[in-house]
Amino acid sequence: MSIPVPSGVQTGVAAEVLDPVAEVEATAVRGGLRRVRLGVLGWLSLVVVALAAVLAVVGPFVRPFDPDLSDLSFAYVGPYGSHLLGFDGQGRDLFSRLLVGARTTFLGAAFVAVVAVAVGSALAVTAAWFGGRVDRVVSAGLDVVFAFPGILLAVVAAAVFGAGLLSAGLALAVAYSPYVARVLRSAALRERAMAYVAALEVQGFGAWRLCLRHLLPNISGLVVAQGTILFGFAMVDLAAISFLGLGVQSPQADWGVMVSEGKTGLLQGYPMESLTAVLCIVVVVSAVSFLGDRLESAGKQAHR
Amino acid sequence: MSALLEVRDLTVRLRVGGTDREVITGTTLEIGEGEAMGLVGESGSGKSMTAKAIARLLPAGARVEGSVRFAGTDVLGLSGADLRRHRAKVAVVFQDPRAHINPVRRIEDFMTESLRTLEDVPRAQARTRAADALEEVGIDDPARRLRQFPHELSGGMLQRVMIATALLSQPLLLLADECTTALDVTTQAEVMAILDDLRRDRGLSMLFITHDLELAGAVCDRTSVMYAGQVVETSAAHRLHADPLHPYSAALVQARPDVTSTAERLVAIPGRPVSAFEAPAGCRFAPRCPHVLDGCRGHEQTLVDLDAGRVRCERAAALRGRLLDPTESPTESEETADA
Amino acid sequence: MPDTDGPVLSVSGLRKVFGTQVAVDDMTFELAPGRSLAIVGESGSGKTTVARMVVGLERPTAGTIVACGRDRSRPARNARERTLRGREVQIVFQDPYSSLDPRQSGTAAVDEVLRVHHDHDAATRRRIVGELADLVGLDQRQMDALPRALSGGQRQRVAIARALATEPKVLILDESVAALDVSIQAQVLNVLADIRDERGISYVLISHDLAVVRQLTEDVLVMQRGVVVERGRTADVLDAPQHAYTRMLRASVPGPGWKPTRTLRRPA
Amino acid sequence: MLRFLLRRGAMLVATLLVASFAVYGALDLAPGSPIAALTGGRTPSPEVLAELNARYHLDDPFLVRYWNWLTAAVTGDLGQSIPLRENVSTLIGQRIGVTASLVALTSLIIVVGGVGLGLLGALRKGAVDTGVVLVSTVSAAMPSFAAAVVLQFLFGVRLGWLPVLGTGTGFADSLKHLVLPSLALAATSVALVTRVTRTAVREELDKEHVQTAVSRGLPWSSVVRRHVLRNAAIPITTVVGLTVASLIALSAVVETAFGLNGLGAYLVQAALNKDFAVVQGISLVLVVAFVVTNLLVDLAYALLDPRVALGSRAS
Repeated sequence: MSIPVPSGVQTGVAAEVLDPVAEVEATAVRGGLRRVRLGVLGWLSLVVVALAAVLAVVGPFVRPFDPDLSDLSFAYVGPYGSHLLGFDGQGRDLFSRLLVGARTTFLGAAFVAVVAVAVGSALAVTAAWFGGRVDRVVSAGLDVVFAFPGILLAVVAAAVFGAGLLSAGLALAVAYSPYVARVLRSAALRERAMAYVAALEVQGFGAWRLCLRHLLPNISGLVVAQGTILFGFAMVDLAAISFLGLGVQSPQADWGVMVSEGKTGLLQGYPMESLTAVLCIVVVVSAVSFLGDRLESAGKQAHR
Repeated sequence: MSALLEVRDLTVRLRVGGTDREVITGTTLEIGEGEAMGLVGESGSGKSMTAKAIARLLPAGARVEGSVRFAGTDVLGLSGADLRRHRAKVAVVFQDPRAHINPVRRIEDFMTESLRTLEDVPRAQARTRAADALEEVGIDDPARRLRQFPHELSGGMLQRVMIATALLSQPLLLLADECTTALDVTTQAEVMAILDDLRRDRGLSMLFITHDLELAGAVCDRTSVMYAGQVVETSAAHRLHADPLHPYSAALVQARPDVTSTAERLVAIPGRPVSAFEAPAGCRFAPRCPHVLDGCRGHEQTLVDLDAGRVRCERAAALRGRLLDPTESPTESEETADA
Repeated sequence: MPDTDGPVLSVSGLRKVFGTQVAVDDMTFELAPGRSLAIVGESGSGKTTVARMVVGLERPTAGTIVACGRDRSRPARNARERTLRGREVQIVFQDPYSSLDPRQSGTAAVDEVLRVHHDHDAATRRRIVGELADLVGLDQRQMDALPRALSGGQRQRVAIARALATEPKVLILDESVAALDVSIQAQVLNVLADIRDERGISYVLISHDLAVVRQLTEDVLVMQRGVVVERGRTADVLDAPQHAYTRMLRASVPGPGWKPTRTLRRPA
Repeated sequence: MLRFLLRRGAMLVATLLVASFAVYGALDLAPGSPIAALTGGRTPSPEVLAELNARYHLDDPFLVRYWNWLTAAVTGDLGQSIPLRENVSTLIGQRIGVTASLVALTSLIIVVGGVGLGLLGALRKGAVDTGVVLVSTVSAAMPSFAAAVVLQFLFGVRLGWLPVLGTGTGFADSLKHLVLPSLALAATSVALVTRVTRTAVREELDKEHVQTAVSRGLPWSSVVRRHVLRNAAIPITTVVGLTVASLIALSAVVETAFGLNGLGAYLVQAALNKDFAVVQGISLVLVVAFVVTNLLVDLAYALLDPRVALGSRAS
């Protein structure tokens, strides 16, 4: 239900918008994604993420050694010849395992982010567009799902479907959806309340056309930002789940699994496997979250 | 009348996205004790920034040149406790009271805060004074209002709270920045009347900022008109409407429809109002001026005395008395493309 | 097609209730082709709710709205009916900054409306876009710019052009010039007068500004708390208001010789 | 206010009902019979099978079993762990203390560290602020398991200052065993709270009502205390509460990493062993804790912001 806005209030807001200085600032950020200023750190982050993405695809083909070939006589041996980082506790080539491990970490997180954002934005736009009862039902449903933290849902999923990347990924996607949906719902509600949407409704435009061609594109900056932020969260949570033994299963090479497997060595004074895997995760996650923050603040400003 | 406030050649630049944007250029005005001065202009004219500069409320990174003297002290040089004392003597009533009053504190807290903090007035006494002040601005049941939160009051009511609060600290100058723009017309008339009465009772000076020439004319002694960061005219308020000195003032008068008659066609000013940093060289109004000559564009115009007023137009003397003459008004020229 | 002599818009017994609050009560009026009607009132008077019901953004609690002989009191049942209604009544809102899709140029916005409503080929659409741009006084460059590159007045002209693209018989102006600077407001008011002369369109002007009402309309309704308290020719009502509320409204307008007074109290 | 409480209370109960149903139902539908776990994979004789089915009520219809489980859960009986042949409530009772102290200690670190650093960064611009941003950026990128590994290596293996595994005995020793786990669990959250605090205070500093307070000549310290901090407390409290709520589930990771005998680590073990009664029981406890914490956050929000009582929740 919409309440008529007193015209006097609108005059005040409009007069403020008309302020030329405010206008200059507003035009500098309107348009969202195209005008995000990255800066040195931003570009660095972009390079890191791009590198990780390339590795996720070609990692298994460029690795110097077989990541699964174990020779116990090399267990915990440090950098040696062309084995740049040496060997893990089972005598497997560490560098090769890191290269191959990028795949599950990166693609798994991408899967979670894409599914969560797709589901979340569909729910958000639906709730915002129809409002009223639809909005209340969607919001109540989201509240229930919200009661399940991602990790808990993943543990339950592992118990039900068995441990594995797919069940962990699905569990996280479900657990993240309410977060995306909440953020995007309020953005979509603001957009829904814009006069241009009402004007196009009066033109006789249908809901599909309005949502897909006008409303959604105008919140796309935030959608991408949310996707990026969730991608970072998903990398962390998936690695954590694998670390717990409920995600990717040993002996498959995966950064989370490697942190966990390397712990025995770490406590005995051979930290190479755990720490290199931790370093990979931390670097890529920082890069992703840095980009996400930049996109989000640009998107939010564009949305004032 | 000795001048309480003197603003000389005030220039303000703000940093926006890494570049300096000039928003006020060489503004000059003075307000005598007990005098009400109107400051009229369209958006971007720099009228609000002038008020902010006087109260020293400019955003961080603003660069200010020129001088502002208030009651004999140089305002731009103040800092620390002296600056706070200056601010306490200059009360500001802002346009949007809802944004300008802390939403999570009660009306009483808002009203008595400066009394209790700056003057150590005991709580009970401060409350009584606040209640009296509310009654003066025509608010019924002040005791209940004092216990309420801002969101429980209407916009007109909040603006009256704002005015009552401004007067509580016994300032010497009132800066009213579009303080009735967001209100309904009947509420505006009432709030204006309250402001006008109380100001006269106390012999308070006022700088009244508005886009409404007629409203300024009704409550002010003199009015200054700003365009693109400059004062282009200062005249007696009642005269500005009937006998403007500057072509821009005249254009403002004519562009506004009249409630008592229907014009065949409004005399629109082509183009749009610009800010100081977008303004052309030479006379800033030249691109929109119906009386422009080639000479106007050549050099900056200066503010000169003319017929008991002041005007920034070298043709003002030549155009005396003809600006509002319908036979003199040039036909509406094609709107020039905006920059 | 409905007959052309009858009213283009007729509203009777219109009522809207939000929760327990009656926003509009028993509103009745007719609008003849080419005439302009003002609905004036202050915030909370219900004037904007009337506009929103007429264009179909709000569903009336009771009463009927008939435009061009077709009833529009209930939501459109299908896409065809929706677009047909779009060719009868259009609206221009107050805020020029939110009334355009920030990702769409004026040309694209008008073109999209034309594509939804008609089967014109690209050349015809281009011609119509050009005609509408001329009508509202925008050049090609301005029409092709994104809204953020335009000033408030130019945006409002784009919004008017977009509304006219369906060739409506009635245009609702919901405080459409209220947020504009004085000099820009005059330009847009002149453009609106020109459009009416050229197209014979009817206006419903929702406004709190009596001077603008006087300039643009022949008839006026005065609303207070959801009820019409006075109606008549605009000149008559403004020169000799009968109802106490209208008198108070009129007395609140600043002008030469005007002094604000505290004695103004809302009639109970 | 009372209506607000009632509405929130009703929502809480509804959420818990649906959540408990989901937890119970999902695990009930899981493939694999608990009998297999009991008999170690051998096919039991029909008599034994019938006797086990009867003892664990495995033959009742699903809704009946759910109802029985739920009503028992309300009275504190969460059923039997089939593989361990022990009462789930007892098992939970033995471990909940470790998790609770871990979460409590971590919350303390988050509040003191996060809010403190955030205020410092917001109010002291320049070098101090840059330092705060730097610290929070580094710690934000440290997922708890990564932080666990790094801390274990640094303070346990290299420096030998603190124990890296186990729960410890006695108060002082237990506390000592909790230091590294709390730090590991707090790493990301401290960064989050720092950033939100800093942003909230900065945003509040830019508000128009703060400008009003300044324009009245009030001393800066009083403007900051009475207007900036008071108003920024609303978003800060919210984010601290939500962060603490999220720790409850995240504790599983840290407990596993440090070999702590807590609920989370036990939940993970139960999930791997398909000990469904335990998974159901602990999940329920964690969901209740999470939902109740969220409710408390909402209550705090309503208390801090007078506009909420009217139902208009300002965002």
